[in-house]
Amino acid sequence: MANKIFENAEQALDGLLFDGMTIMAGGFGLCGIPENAIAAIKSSGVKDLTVISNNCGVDGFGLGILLDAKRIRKMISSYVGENKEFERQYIAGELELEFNPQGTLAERIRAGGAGIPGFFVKTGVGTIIAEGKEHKEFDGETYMMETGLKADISIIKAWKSDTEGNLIYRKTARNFNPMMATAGKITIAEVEEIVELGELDPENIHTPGIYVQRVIKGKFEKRIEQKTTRSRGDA
Amino acid sequence: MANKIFENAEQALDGLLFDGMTIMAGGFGLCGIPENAIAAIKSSGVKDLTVISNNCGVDGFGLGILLDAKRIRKMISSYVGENKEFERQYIAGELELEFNPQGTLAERIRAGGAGIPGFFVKTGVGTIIAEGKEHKEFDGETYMMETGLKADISIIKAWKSDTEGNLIYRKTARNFNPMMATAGKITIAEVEEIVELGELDPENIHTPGIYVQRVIKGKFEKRIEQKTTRSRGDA
Amino acid sequence: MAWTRDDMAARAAQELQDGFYVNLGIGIPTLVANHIPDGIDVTLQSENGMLGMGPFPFEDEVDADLINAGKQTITELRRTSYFSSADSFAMIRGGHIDLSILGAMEISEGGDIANWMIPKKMVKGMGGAMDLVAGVKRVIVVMDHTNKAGASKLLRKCSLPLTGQACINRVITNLGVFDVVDGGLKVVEIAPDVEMTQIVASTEANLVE
Amino acid sequence: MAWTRDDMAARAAQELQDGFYVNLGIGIPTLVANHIPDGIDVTLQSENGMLGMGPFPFEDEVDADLINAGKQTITELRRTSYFSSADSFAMIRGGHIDLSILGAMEISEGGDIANWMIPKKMVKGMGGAMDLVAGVKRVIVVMDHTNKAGASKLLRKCSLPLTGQACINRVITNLGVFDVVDGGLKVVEIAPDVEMTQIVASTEANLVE
Repeated sequence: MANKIFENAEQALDGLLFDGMTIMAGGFGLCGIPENAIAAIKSSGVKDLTVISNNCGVDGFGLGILLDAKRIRKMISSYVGENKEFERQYIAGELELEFNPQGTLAERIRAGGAGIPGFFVKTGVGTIIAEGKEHKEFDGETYMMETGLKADISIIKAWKSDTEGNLIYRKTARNFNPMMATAGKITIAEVEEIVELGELDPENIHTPGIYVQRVIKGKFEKRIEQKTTRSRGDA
Repeated sequence: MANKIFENAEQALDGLLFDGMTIMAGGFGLCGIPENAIAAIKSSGVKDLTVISNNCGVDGFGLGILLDAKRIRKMISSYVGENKEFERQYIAGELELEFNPQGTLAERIRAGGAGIPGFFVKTGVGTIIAEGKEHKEFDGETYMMETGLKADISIIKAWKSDTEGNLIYRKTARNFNPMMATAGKITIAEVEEIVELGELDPENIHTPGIYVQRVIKGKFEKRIEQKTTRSRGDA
Repeated sequence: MAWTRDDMAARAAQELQDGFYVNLGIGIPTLVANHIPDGIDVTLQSENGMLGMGPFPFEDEVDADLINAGKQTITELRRTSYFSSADSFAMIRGGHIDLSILGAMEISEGGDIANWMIPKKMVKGMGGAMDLVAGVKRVIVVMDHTNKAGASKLLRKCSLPLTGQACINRVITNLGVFDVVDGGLKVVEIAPDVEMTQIVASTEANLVE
Repeated sequence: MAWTRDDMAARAAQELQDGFYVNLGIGIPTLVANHIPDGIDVTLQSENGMLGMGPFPFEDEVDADLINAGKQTITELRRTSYFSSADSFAMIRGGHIDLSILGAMEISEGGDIANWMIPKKMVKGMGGAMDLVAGVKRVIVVMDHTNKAGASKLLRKCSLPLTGQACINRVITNLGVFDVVDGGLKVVEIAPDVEMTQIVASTEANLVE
C-alpha cells in the first residue's frame, strides 16, 4: 500500500505548490483550520494564490498570515469581516474577491468533488450576486445556476486519521473540511492523532481515505475568536 | 416536544396515504428496506402509487408485495431484474417505468431534499436516457440536466433512532435511506431499536432528527437475496 | 412605551412553536433563546454544522472545536448532531428549518431584505444570510423601526443591496409587529403606549389594513 | 489457446496498481479479486455504499446488512468505510475511483459500451453501470470476443442501446487485449497460441497498428 503518512506539512506539500495555483482551505472562522499547512505555504514563498475558504482568518492568524504576506491574489469566501488587512487590500485594489453565500459555497465545493459542474439554487435570486448568472424556472419558481469548484490542492484539518487516510472530525470543527477533501486534486489532511487501521469505526468515517492523499500529525494552537461563557450562578 | 414515536406502521402512516401519491422507499435489493411500512401500505388498500426506489423487491417480498397486489402505477428505479412479476406487468403495459442510473437516482433524491431542482451530470450522455434532456457544455465536455425528486412520504429503515428521530444505519443497509429521509414531505423511519436521548454519539448521527417526523420499532425478516459464503478451508 | 431590545426578543419568542427547528441570527435574535416560553421545546440550528445548540459553556467547558455561526463558544445537548456545512445548508436550502429570526438594515413592503452590505462602507460578506432567507419556511426580521438618523427602515423599496427578494413574512420592531401582505405591511400588533400616528410617521412602506 | 474466464480475470488483475481504488462488476470482473498480484494492495469499492470490501463470509459471519452491489453477502476489512448511495456515486461520478472493470455485451471501436439492455428482451435496468463508465478514471471491459452465435462483440458501432459513449479505455477478451485509440482498436497483447488471423476474422471493429 502506498504510504500516505508524511512527517510534517513541508514534506506533505513538497512538489505540489506553484505560483497562481488554487487552494481550498477548510475551517469556519478559526475553528477546524489547517494551521500547519497554512504556515508551510507561507514559508514556501508561493504567491498569486486563489484561496477558496469560507473566511480568511484574522489579522495575524489562520489565512490572515498569507494575506499579511501578500500571497493571495483572489479570495472566494462568504464572510471576511474579522480581518482589517483584508479590507485594506480589497479597498486598495490589491486583492480580488468573490463573495458566495455560505451554503452556495459549500454546495459548489461538494459539486466539484461529485462530478457536478452546475446546479440550480434559489439563494441569491434578485440580488447582486445573481447578475450574469443563468436563470431558470422550476415549478413556477426562479432559480439560478451555480458552478462546481475544484482546487489544485485542498488543505484540511481533521481530528483523527488512520493510516489509510480515513478521517473523523470533532464537533463543529467539521464544517467545510469534508467537502474540500473531495474537491482537491490532492488533499492534505492534518490531524491531531494518527491511529492504526481498524481503530476507527467503519460506520462513522466522515471522510473515506480515497479522498485523502497525504496525512500529517500537526500541532494546533486552536485560537478562539469569541470566547463566551456563563457563570455557574446563571445555570 | 412533539412526540415522534408511534406504536406501529399502521399508526405511523395514519392520515398520510392517498391514491395516486408518490412514495420513496429506502433499501438496496432487500437490504435496508422498510418491511413494516410496505406491509402496512399494502394493508391500507392505497393504489395508483408512484414508487421511487432503487429496486422493486423480489416476487412476494419487499416492494414486490405491492407490485403483486397491483398497487403500483409507476416505478422510478435503477434495476428491477430480480422480479418476474415486474417484467410481466411492464410488458403487458400495466406498469409505467422510469429507469435512472443508480447514481443519478441517488443524487436526484439528495437534490430534492437539498432545495436543488436541477443539476448537470455526464452520466448517460449519448444514451437513450439523454433523449429530451437539456445538454450543456462545461469546460469542453457535454453534460445533461437531471432534476430533483421529492415524495409525499418517504419510508425508510434505520438501525437505531433516539426519541428525537436522530438515526443511525448499519453497514450497507444505509444505501438510499439517508437521502430519502430528506426528500419526503413526511418521513417515517422504522428501526430495530429506539434508544433514549443522549445514547447516540452526536458526531455520528447519520440522519439528524429534523428529517424524521415519525418513528416506529419494527419487526424485520431481513431476507438475503444471494447468500454467498466461503468455507474455513478456503481461508 | 416602545419595546426594548429584550422586549423585542421576548415578542419574537412568541413566534416559536413546540417542536420547531429554528435558526437565530446575530444580535437581538440571539436573545430570543432567553425567552422561549414554558412548554415550548425548540431545537436551534447553527449553520456552521450543528442541530441542537446548547447554552454558552462554563469557563471550564470552553472548547475551541465547538462554536456557533457567530463564532461564539457554545455547548452541545443530548439531542445534538453535527454535520458538514454542505449538509447544514442542504437542510436550510431544502426548506427543513421551520423559522429563521434575523436582523436587518432595511426591509421593503414587498418582503425584500437588505442586511449584508453598505457599498463602499461595509463589505464583510453575506455569510449564510442569503441561504437562510431564501430557504427557511418562515422568516421573521427583528430590528429597530428607524435608523440612528430617525429614518424608517421599513421602506417602499430597499436602498441597499438585497440579501433576498420577497422572502420576509413578518417584521418585529420596537414599535410593533408587521406582516408582509399583498400591497404592503399590515399592522398586527402595536407596542404598549405606542400610537398608530407614530407608526405611520416612522414608516415609509405602505401600511395596509 | 484462447484465455479461459479465469485467465481473463488474471490478465485483468495485471491492470491493478498499488494503492488503486477499484470497482469490479458482476461476472468475470468479480473473479479479478482472486488474482491480485503479490505486493499490490487495492481497495475495492462497492457502489451500494462501501469502500474496502472483504471476501465472502464464513457461514457464521453472514450478515443481511452487509452485501455488495451484486447483492451477495460479503465482509468488511479494517480499512472499511460505509456511506450512503449519494456519497458512493459522488465518489464514482467525481472521478475518484481509479479503475472500473466490467463486462459488456458489445463495445465499439470508438470506446462506446452496451451492457444493460436488449430491447424487448432484457429490460432489467442499468443499475450503476452508466455512472461507472461515465465517472471512473479508467474503464476496462472484460468479455468474450464473440457471442454465442460466433459474431464479433467488438464492433464498428454498437447495435444495442449504449451504456456510455467513448468511455472505454481497454478491452480484454479471450483472444487478447485491445486499446481504444484514434481510428479503432489497437492489439496490445494476443492470448497464447491465438493467431492474428483469428483475431482479424473475429473482429468487426477496425484494428489499427
